[in-house]
Amino acid sequence: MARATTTRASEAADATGSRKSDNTNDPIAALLSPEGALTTEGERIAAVADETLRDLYRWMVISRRLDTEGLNLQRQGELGLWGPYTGHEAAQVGAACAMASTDWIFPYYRDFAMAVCRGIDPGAILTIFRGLTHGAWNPYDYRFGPFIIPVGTQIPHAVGFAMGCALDGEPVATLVGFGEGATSTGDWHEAMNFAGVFHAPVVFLCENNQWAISVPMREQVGGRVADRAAGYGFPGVQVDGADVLTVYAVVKAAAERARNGGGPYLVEALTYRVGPHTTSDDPTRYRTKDDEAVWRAEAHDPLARCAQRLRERGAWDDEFARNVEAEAEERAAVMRRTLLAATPDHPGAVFDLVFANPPATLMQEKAEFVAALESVDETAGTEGTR
Amino acid sequence: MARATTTRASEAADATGSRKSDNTNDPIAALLSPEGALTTEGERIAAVADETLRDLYRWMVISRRLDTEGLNLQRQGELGLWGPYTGHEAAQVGAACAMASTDWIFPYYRDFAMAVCRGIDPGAILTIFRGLTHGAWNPYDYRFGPFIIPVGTQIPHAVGFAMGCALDGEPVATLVGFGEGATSTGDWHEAMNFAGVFHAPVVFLCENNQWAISVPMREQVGGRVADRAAGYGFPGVQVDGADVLTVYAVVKAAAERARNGGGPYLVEALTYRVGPHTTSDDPTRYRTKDDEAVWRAEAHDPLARCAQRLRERGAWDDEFARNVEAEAEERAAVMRRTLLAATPDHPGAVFDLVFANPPATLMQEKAEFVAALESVDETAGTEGTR
Amino acid sequence: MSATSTTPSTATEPTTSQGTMQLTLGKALNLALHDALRDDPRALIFGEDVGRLGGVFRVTDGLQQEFGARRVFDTPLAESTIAGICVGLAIKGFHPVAEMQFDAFSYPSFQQVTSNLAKYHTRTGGACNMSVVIRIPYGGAIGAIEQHSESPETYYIHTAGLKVVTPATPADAYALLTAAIRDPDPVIFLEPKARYWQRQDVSFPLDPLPLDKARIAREGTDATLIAYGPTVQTALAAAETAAGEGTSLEVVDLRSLAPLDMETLTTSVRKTHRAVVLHEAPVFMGLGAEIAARLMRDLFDTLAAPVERIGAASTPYPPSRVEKLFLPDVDRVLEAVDRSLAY
Amino acid sequence: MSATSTTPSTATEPTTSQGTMQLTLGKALNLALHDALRDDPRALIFGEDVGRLGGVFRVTDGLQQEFGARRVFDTPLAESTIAGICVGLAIKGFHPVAEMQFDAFSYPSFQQVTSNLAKYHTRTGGACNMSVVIRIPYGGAIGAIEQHSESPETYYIHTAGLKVVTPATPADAYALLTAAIRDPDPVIFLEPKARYWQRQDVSFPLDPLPLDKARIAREGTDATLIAYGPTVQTALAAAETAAGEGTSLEVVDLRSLAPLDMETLTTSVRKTHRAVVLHEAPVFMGLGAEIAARLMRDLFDTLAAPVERIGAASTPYPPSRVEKLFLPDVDRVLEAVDRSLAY
Ligand SMILES: Cc1ncc(C[n+]2csc(CCOP(=O)(O)OP(=O)(O)O)c2C)c(N)n1
Ligand SMILES: Cc1ncc(C[n+]2csc(CCOP(=O)(O)OP(=O)(O)O)c2C)c(N)n1
Ligand SMILES: [Mg+2]
Ligand SMILES: [Mg+2]
Repeated sequence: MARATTTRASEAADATGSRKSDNTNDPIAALLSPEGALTTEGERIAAVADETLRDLYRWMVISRRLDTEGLNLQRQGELGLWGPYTGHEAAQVGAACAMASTDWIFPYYRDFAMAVCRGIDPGAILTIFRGLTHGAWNPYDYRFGPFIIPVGTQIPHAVGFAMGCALDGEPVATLVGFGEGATSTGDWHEAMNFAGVFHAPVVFLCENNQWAISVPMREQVGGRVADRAAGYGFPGVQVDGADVLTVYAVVKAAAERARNGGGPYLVEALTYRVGPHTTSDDPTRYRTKDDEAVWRAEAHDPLARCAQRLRERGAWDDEFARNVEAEAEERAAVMRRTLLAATPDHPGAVFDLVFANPPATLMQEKAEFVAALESVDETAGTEGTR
Repeated sequence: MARATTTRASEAADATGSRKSDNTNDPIAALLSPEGALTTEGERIAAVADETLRDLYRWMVISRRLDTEGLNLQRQGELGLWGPYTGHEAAQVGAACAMASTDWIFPYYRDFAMAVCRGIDPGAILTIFRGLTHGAWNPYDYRFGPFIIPVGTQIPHAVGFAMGCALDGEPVATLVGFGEGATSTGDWHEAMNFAGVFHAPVVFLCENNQWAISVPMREQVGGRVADRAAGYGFPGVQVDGADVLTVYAVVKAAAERARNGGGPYLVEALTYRVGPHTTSDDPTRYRTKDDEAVWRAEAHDPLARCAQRLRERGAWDDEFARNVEAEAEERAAVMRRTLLAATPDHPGAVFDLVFANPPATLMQEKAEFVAALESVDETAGTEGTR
Repeated sequence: MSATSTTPSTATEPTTSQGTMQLTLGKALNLALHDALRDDPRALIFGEDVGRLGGVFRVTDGLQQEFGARRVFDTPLAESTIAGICVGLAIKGFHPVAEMQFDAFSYPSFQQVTSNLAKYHTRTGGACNMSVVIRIPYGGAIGAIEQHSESPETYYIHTAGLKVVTPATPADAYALLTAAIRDPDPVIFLEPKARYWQRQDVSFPLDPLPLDKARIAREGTDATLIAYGPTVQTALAAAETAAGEGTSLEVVDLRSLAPLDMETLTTSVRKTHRAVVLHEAPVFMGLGAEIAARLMRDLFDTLAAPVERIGAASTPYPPSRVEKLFLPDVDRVLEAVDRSLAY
Repeated sequence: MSATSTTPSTATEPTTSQGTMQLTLGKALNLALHDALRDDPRALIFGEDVGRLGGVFRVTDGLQQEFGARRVFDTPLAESTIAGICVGLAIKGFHPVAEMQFDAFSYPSFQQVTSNLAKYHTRTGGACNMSVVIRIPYGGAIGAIEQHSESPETYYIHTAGLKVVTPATPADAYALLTAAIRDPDPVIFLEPKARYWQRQDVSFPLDPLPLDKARIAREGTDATLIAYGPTVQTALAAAETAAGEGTSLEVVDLRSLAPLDMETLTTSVRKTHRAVVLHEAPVFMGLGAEIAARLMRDLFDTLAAPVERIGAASTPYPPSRVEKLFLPDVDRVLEAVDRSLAY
């Protein structure tokens, strides 16, 4: 967006005589049915090619397979922790693929499929969950920020980055992912308000999977997430987060809008966390198999939903499906191999990463640390540790 | 309210088949014109007696006079700081008087008039601004919390207190005051959401005076404050904050609603900070006299507006006005006398106030502190400090 | 993302404290909470996932079932307001016991804790007691991802108006938490999460402990190891090894981090002339600094060697595969003792 | 509520740095910001009231007028996100200089600073530089109401990943702030607000200072006073008084609080054998603790007396009418020196 950030959203609104923003005139909302799915007319306007939809399907199948592999690896003791994202494929793949390659994405910890769509090596990402590193990729290489653990805190980063893009006059949109639990944090609100005030080119993507560990959505969110955007002076929609086409079309339009100086946009993708919060979690303590069954059904399964759409378009064939499965299988195997082949950095690297311009005292501390390690190693060579 | 807090607002909403809350069916909003003033019909329904309105006027005149006296005292060097609230009289007096005496109020630092309406000795309050103490009244004596300086942080206190009232099954409403700047803080949002989720009996009063020190409302608030309530599942209204009758009627109805288990309510009172942020501030650096003139005009002056309403009702007479002026004058004089007569606590009291159950080490520290002071005093008596 | 690896199995364990029971530290905390809810109608427990789930470490396991969702409830994901409602509920006369899910997730509540919770008693002229307990699982060595292994004690103990304690054993866990809940002042209760599964026989009834007293965990004569929370066990193991080598180490378990029980410390070091402080927090501005400074002040002529400090480096907490290299362990303790003895 | 009593008058002062100028510390900071905006197109300044108003202490006075509202702008009242956008803007290659209006109002940003700003370089394998300066006016003695007089340095210096500096003179204010803005890492820049009006002749051009070095503010032989920020002037005044009484005190101005320049400190104390640390923060877990512990370690046999520490009591900051009694002053310093010399 080539606008100055100092064009405040609210000034713009003032100029048109109205401060209150709502969705009435939002062309993106107009693409959707009351249930938040693309209407036939919406689908026509969005004009997503069959090839694109097949590619979205392909990424979702790959993502699902990698998720299963992550779970396997954790069960086999190769990972300390795994946070399954099955159920989120449409939201993550749809959103990540909708962003232009020049756009940026700031993910939250569960956005593994987004990272994969962005081309980050899944085996490398897993080194984080193996405890080898805190940061497995260079954000500039993929225009993809690091996974952020403290819930909600990546949202101000995304808004700041987007403000920077606007300042630089670059037509770049920034997407930020977060769960519905994150909407309860102060940072979420502050960042939404900054985005409204500074008219920042950000797309907020709430992956509302209805659970924050054991806390259900109704005990987490007073009101409805999508409704909150209006209070910040920009539009928000709730979409069917199991329909990759809808997510893709809406996020693509929102990103375009942001790039063109239209300001922020909130997309709440209603999905479901089909698995446990992480492998440390035990959902039987707080929800029933019946609860889960509803959301495991085909009607809510992103892959089944997309296959259905492809069939309806006549863009489905069995060979395509087989190829996609085979590719997913191959990628899972590569991911496993990459992970298991990853060697840890020298522990002394911990010191090197703290600063770009480390003070001498820290390098001194490193030297002492390394010397102590080496003396232990020597001792260990002869008589074992004391 | 005798309801359990565990009746979550959203569960209740689920039961009625709708999660989205808006003002369409809000009987309080129905009392107001589009500009946020009580309509004639609204005035009839609110049924505020002439005597009550006269009393509101009386408190506003007193408040205005005390504000002037605070400013004088600061200029004369008797106070370190003064934060004028002229322009806020209708919001503060209207809201404070609308709350039942059994209700609680959690103020922000500018809510001096509320404190006065609650019966707190104004001269005692001033000892805070003279630097004699951090806390000048017992909150239990007045059901009135301390002034809170870190912006927005009193809002979670109010929500917690209200949750406690609900847990205890007491029909008590809690009012919390804050500026529009406070709505930008994370705490404001988190507390609004808690109130929505726990259906807490709180009335949120935003005294939107259009400035946060030098930052104007349009650079502070993306969207509109009152519109945000809907996103938390409860109603909000913007009211004409210069009209004490409107504020009184709306807050009274909102408090009643809360006491009856209706849950939280947001009132945004549009007012103006006629003076500087504090006596340290210099508004000429960021707004013009013309800006101010609009809001200094009778149309926005709470006292003039109330006098006008009284005249319209035939409830105004000159003797009443004279008596009120005289009372205000007398109270200002008493406030000054009380302040100037206030003696500081022994500095050692600082140690006594930290804990209800102080550890021995702290009392030991106090003893050393007091001993050191005394030895200095003795030295001072003979030869002055070194 | 929560990184609770194995969770202490509590299903088959008793739900009430009586007689002598073998308890994990996590279970002892659970019983203390249970007994507080039973004995004190004003006690409340809340936080993220403390209800149905019973907490990611199961410390609140079964409490919502037994005492109901009015007294034990989940909150939205908002630590600042979790601390904020503690203030409001305390004013209303409740005794809130709030949980921060992990150490680093207490940071969003920093303003509420520092500027309000710690100062509200002063700000109300002593009228409002802040009878609040904030429970924080802390420390590393659990193989977790970022932000789940921090030792935030410095931030809290430097803040006047807070009492800060941490138990090292199941019995202390019960007795200190009971005392913290009964105390009229705000207590930051740091739980050594890597020790949740540590077991001990505990006999009930068990009196609450004072909130400002250390204990001698092992007697010795040659040097004093000063530890707290997760490092007490490390210190005891080091003392055991040293004993085999003919060195007699005394171990002090601080229990209270703010205030410090200097009497116990100086009595010990007056006897041993040497001290080693160990904690997981960074050495730089860790509690070892304060202890060293005070021992120097109080025992300048008695100390035979500088107080040794063992703690983390001046780096963010490292990835879990190498965390052991950054944590205090028996070898590092014994090397420090050697340095001290050789001084 | 802001408590800026008198504000440094800058209207008639020059707006650009050249030749020799008599400057207040506040004006020197203003010039450093001015020159950074002029010389570095990526520098940005933002915070509450830094634009039209020029900051409640006028440190950003005139900058928005000169450099425009794109580079110098006001934000909503939300410190957590002020720090949060610093991270995002730094990733985008900007050099944000953010202001927290007062010490205690930096606490809402604690999570962003501790868990993100300080760890982002590590978390991105060194790819993302956090070239961010967070300016925080700190310290007391300005007659303010609650929350406007805190000394939060312990919280920041204990957090690995941050550099923390504080100037004591106008020249240092300019040179340290310039260095902080040019540094690729996050710097917490603590401004001694009670000294904003202190004047000094400053000659330009002035080179940036290293961010990790202390300076000898006055040479002496009998004891070393270790001070920083607001207490340097107190230390110098004490040294002056002591000189009149025949005692020669050396004064070290730390400039950098993290890391500590131990070389300068040990060189000084090796000469004087005695040290007194003074700061406004509470003694308990104040920087004096770390300094004392390190001096003991490095100079155990050289120290002739325990390191003396002067700082605040273990209470919230007192009401302003009595604040002087709680702050380090010449008398307390000299008493500490006497104790040290008499030891
Ligand atoms: C500030 C903070 N508090 C608590 C946690 C612990 N925690 C990790 S994930 C999580 C739930 C998040 O739920 P949501 O935002 O809905 O995302 P989801 O995990 O469901 O995808 C919690 C409480 C955390 N990481 N950060
Ligand atoms: C957390 C925090 N940040 C900054 C400040 C400094 N400050 C005091 S009042 C104020 C403006 C508040 O504006 P608003 O909430 O609109 O209330 P008003 O003063 O206009 O009544 C600011 C920035 C503060 N007290 N607390
Ligand atoms: Mg979720
Ligand atoms: Mg305001």
